[in-house]
Amino acid sequence: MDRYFKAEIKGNYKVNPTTAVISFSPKEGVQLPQPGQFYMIQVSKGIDPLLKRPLSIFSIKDQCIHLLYKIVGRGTECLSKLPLGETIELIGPLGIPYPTPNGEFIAIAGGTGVASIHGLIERFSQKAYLFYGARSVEELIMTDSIKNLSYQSFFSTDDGSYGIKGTVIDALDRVDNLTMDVYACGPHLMLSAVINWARQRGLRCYVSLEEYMACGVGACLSCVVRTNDGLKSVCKDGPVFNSEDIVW
Amino acid sequence: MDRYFKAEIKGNYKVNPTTAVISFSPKEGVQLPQPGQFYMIQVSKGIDPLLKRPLSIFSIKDQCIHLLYKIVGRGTECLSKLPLGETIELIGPLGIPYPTPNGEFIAIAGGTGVASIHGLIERFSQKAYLFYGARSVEELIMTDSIKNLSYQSFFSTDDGSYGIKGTVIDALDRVDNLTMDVYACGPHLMLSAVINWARQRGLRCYVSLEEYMACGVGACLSCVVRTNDGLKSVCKDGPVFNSEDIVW
Amino acid sequence: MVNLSVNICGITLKNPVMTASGTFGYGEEYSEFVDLNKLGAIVVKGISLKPKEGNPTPRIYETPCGMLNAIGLQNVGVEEFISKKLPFLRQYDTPVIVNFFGDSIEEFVETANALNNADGVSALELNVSCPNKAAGWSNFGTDEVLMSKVIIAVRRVVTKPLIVKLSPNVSDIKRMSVISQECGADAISLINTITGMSIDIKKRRPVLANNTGGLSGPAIKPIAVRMVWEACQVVRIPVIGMGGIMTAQDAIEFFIVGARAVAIGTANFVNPRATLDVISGLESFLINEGIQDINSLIGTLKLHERTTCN
Amino acid sequence: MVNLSVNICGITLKNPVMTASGTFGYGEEYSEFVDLNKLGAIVVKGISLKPKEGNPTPRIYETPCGMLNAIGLQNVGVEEFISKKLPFLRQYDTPVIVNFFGDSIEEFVETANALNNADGVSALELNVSCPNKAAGWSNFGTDEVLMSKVIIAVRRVVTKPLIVKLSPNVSDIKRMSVISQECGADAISLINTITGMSIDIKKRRPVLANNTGGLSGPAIKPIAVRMVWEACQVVRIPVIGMGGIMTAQDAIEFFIVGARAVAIGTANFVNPRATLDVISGLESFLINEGIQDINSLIGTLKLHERTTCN
Ligand SMILES: Cc1cc2nc3c(=O)[nH]c(=O)nc-3n(C[C@H](O)[C@H](O)[C@H](O)COP(=O)(O)OP(=O)(O)OC[C@H]3O[C@@H](n4cnc5c(N)ncnc54)[C@H](O)[C@@H]3O)c2cc1C
Ligand SMILES: Cc1cc2nc3c(=O)[nH]c(=O)nc-3n(C[C@H](O)[C@H](O)[C@H](O)COP(=O)(O)OP(=O)(O)OC[C@H]3O[C@@H](n4cnc5c(N)ncnc54)[C@H](O)[C@@H]3O)c2cc1C
Ligand SMILES: Cc1cc2nc3c(=O)[nH]c(=O)nc-3n(C[C@H](O)[C@H](O)[C@H](O)COP(=O)(O)O)c2cc1C
Ligand SMILES: Cc1cc2nc3c(=O)[nH]c(=O)nc-3n(C[C@H](O)[C@H](O)[C@H](O)COP(=O)(O)O)c2cc1C
Ligand code: FES
Ligand code: FES
Repeated sequence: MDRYFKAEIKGNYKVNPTTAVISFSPKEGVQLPQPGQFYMIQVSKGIDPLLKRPLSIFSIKDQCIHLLYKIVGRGTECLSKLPLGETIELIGPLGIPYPTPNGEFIAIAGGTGVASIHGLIERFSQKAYLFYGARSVEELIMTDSIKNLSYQSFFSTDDGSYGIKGTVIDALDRVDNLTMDVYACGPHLMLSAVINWARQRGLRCYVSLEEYMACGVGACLSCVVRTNDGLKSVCKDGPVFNSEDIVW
Repeated sequence: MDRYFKAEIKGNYKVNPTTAVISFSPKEGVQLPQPGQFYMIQVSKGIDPLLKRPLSIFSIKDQCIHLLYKIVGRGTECLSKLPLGETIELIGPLGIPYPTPNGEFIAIAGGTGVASIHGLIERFSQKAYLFYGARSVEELIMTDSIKNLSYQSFFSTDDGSYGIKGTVIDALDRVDNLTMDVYACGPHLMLSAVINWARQRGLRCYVSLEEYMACGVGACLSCVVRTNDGLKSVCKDGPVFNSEDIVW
Repeated sequence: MVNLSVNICGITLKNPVMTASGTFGYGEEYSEFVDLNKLGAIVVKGISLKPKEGNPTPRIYETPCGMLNAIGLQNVGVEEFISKKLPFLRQYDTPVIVNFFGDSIEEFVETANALNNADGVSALELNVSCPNKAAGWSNFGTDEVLMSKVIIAVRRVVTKPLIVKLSPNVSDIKRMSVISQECGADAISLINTITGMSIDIKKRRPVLANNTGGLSGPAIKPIAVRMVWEACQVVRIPVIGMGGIMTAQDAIEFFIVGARAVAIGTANFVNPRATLDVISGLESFLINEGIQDINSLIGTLKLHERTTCN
Repeated sequence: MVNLSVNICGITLKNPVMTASGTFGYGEEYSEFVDLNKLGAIVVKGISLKPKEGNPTPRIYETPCGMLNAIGLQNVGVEEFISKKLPFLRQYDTPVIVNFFGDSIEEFVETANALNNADGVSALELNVSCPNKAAGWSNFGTDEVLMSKVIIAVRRVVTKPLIVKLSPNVSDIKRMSVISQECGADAISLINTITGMSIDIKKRRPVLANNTGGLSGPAIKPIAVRMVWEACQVVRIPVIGMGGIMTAQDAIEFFIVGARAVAIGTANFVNPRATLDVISGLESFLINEGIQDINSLIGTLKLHERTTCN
């Protein structure tokens, strides 16, 4: 098992003006990633930016691993400029994946949280009731292919430019008989609301968290979150947690 | 006059494994460079490496300015990886050019000093007696086209792998009746020898110097050389000096 | 239109963006690239009583996201500065601040006196912090007693605004800031370069002929922001912040922690118009954020409450 | 074959490359990437008497060629360290050096005592220099008197080799080095991180929840090389150098200025095998330069004579 490796960039294309997908082949013999896991990916060939960036498994298809990323700062900006054929370093797959759904499940994605959720519904396609929310239609990606992946899908935007006007919670509230396990990835505020929503209904809820990361392997202690069992590393003990374990 | 400008890279090709030529169009309305002048050229799109690098005018041809550079460190390494079409910043043309030769002249190039000397003989072609020395044939560039540019050309290599075995001084000593002005660019030791050689024969001698540079415009005082008239900036008062003015 | 004008110890600046001493020559060198009338102030290369030749070359070396310099304070001396360099600067409607230093307290005082009497000098910046001089000298900036003595001595002869430029090579920048204020500084500026060294591993020699040099550029920005923030917490006098500023965004960090003005140093070498780019970027930022006046951005840092568990 | 082995206060290291405390966890975290038997020594995360939770997040932030961290010394406490972490490390034939700290001199001493008695601990590294604790605490590393007191107190109970890890946030690293030696340190290590700050200009808040943090990475390398050089000039005890080492070339700078060993910190995050890459790069360098023994590279710096003109 060799989770620190070099890979050639096989694709690095924008899916909208601020979001791109980067693709590479997994190394032979290396553990294949599971939905919910992530890679630490090199973003520049030099020493600035220095640290690798954490990106979730978006898709495993055509013998390639695909990571979807939003261009939000210096690191992702650099990443978006790396040409095809360039060789970059990766560490991964890292972290605890989503537990395998037993039967149908509710998948909730907010913003770029869709990257991780996409990895999940791609694997357990046709069992997912997807709720995918964003600020506006411009920030929703690949709605058609995502629709095809899931059994049912419900979109929401804050401004009503696509799907329901409102949050994913508003969308959830409109659907009856949602009594399956919940899987969610998105911004902190959304996750809090989702956890609340699930708790009220007595549903099991798994959430994928984000914290600033340096090492990705549990060594630097930069990415901690408080749990009932003390502080845990999001990179190693997560990023997926049972919502009941988290103390926010 | 606008000597700080952006230009698109029109060419960036290796002429041998450790030497490349980068090309760009001069900005409209900007002063055209003279042989002996140089540009401060951006080598990376980020902030590391930070400083621009000084490179001499190698050639002005096909509406383009060409700079020849040897890949010796972090900066020139980055430069060699910039793709065509990329826009980079330049400051220049900077510094005092070679004085216009009155009649025939002796042009002496050592190592990458050929960049600056090439700019000179290209402009005053057929008047140049060129002496071009390097460690070995692998380090000599474009010997054929350089031969064609000059009236006569004499090559020397330390190991005898091309031209005479020995230094440019050895080559100079083999030719009779060299009584013209001398123009030289190359490593410190070679320039010292050339200055000595010219002095013994009472020949006027212009040398182009190198010092580590930050600003290129005389502001930071990093590139000084001692002259009879006190310290001078190589970037602003040079890089070309009359050898009799320099106190080494 | 937003207001960019700030007041530093009685001098009104059109905007809070200056040049950092030693990185903008005597102004003239960059006048082709920058309309000097557009600058908040021009701070010129450090001046001494007699002309100085400085250190041997190499005087600079590039390091990760920064550079080392050991120019060694080469300058034309105060007499030639006043007769040859100042007349050019007087043409402009921009305050000129003269950075100066000496090898002894007497030299500091004599130079200060000459500059204080010179027409066209708006303020003096006392440089106690250049780390490139022979042993002992740099103590002016790191030894509290020596620093106090030189500030007090200079203050006695200087009627113009006096800015003290602090060294970052100290354990306690707050203390040095307070001492400067107590000894009579009208403002403080920081940070100067941080002493560093790089080695040519083939030759086993320092890359700089002076062995050590001062580190500047983006690499030091987090240290500079921290020190400026610390200084702003303890002094009443204005603080001029610098260290690694490349963009308006960088400058804004300094304003937020409390700097009344900023200076652009190494960035000038990379982009001769860096000062102007910072000024226009600052203006856009204020407009976008709906801030009318730069003065209402200054010192608006909200700290996180310390919630360390144990 | 060249000799890479060095001796640090009685401990023989296979090679002079260690991990820097806090950047390699308790060793286990990187054991998948690095054969721990190949390392010169493993220096573990700073340990305190009781478990610590450290600071709120965000605890790290990237800066130009570097990073700020304010982990706040989260650790499992000395008891759990000995019972749960040490057994894993004992499997390896590599010296384990334990970095430790306390909130009071008593805590320093008690922790030192427990570690001194623990089987499988080769040496102790006294951390007086972490800048992330509440005001007052950091004085252990910057106040000479406090630092002397803690070293002397710890020395009294420690029979194993004692390394003192110095803070770079001081005016005079030579003085702190000499004091450490005089107070009984068997070796010193430097530099720890330099206190820095970055601001989120939209929120007008520090990016780190702890407001300030420690700067590490390539950005600080020239400062680290200078300080290690200064320290090596004044002490007889071995010096362990660190700060911004990414490659063997970087490490060699530290050896040339006099470091007997080096530690790799931030580089581990970027390249989990950075330590091994430095070791093999070091070996190649020695072979290429025709040096038989790393010990004949150490301290071979040739300074430039100072030829400043005036
Ligand atoms: C486990 C995990 C999985 C992630 N998966 C994805 C994904 O699939 N797609 C995607 O677009 N984004 C994902 N993110 C967020 C992504 O890592 C950040 O957007 C990215 O690191 C920003 O880097 P930057 O340099 O462009 O931004 P800057 O803001 O310039 O970054 C500065 C520093 O902050 C860190 N940082 C900034 N934002 C975040 C963040 N949200 N989380 C962690 N560190 C951050 C960066 O790593 C860097 O060290 C994930 C984060 C985590 C922790
Ligand atoms: C006026 C002038 C004209 C030049 N013209 C040419 C040319 O046409 N072709 C060419 O190949 N080279 C030329 N050089 C040398 C060229 O600038 C350096 O080789 C280049 O800067 C090295 O950069 P680096 O980052 O690759 O090397 P590094 O050694 O990694 O550079 C580190 C630092 O040292 C500086 N530096 C290193 N070597 C030199 C040097 N010889 N002169 C000045 N600064 C140096 C760099 O600018 C940088 O700041 C010229 C130098 C000067 C001063
Ligand atoms: C080449 C160079 C020369 C400098 N000369 C002086 C000087 O003469 N006097 C002074 O007070 N500071 C001098 N400095 C320090 C700068 O004014 C500034 O304080 C420092 O470089 C940090 O800012 P920066 O990172 O923006 O460059 C010099 C800096 C550089 C890089
Ligand atoms: C995330 C992180 C945690 C650290 N924790 C400790 C620590 O617990 N004890 C200590 O003495 N130093 C600690 N350090 C400092 C490092 O050991 C080292 O001295 C410093 O980072 C400089 O080296 P570098 O630039 O190679 O990282 C830490 C550094 C980082 C980046
Ligand atoms: S990123 Fe280092 S512990 Fe999680
Ligand atoms: S490079 Fe700045 S003065 Fe010559």
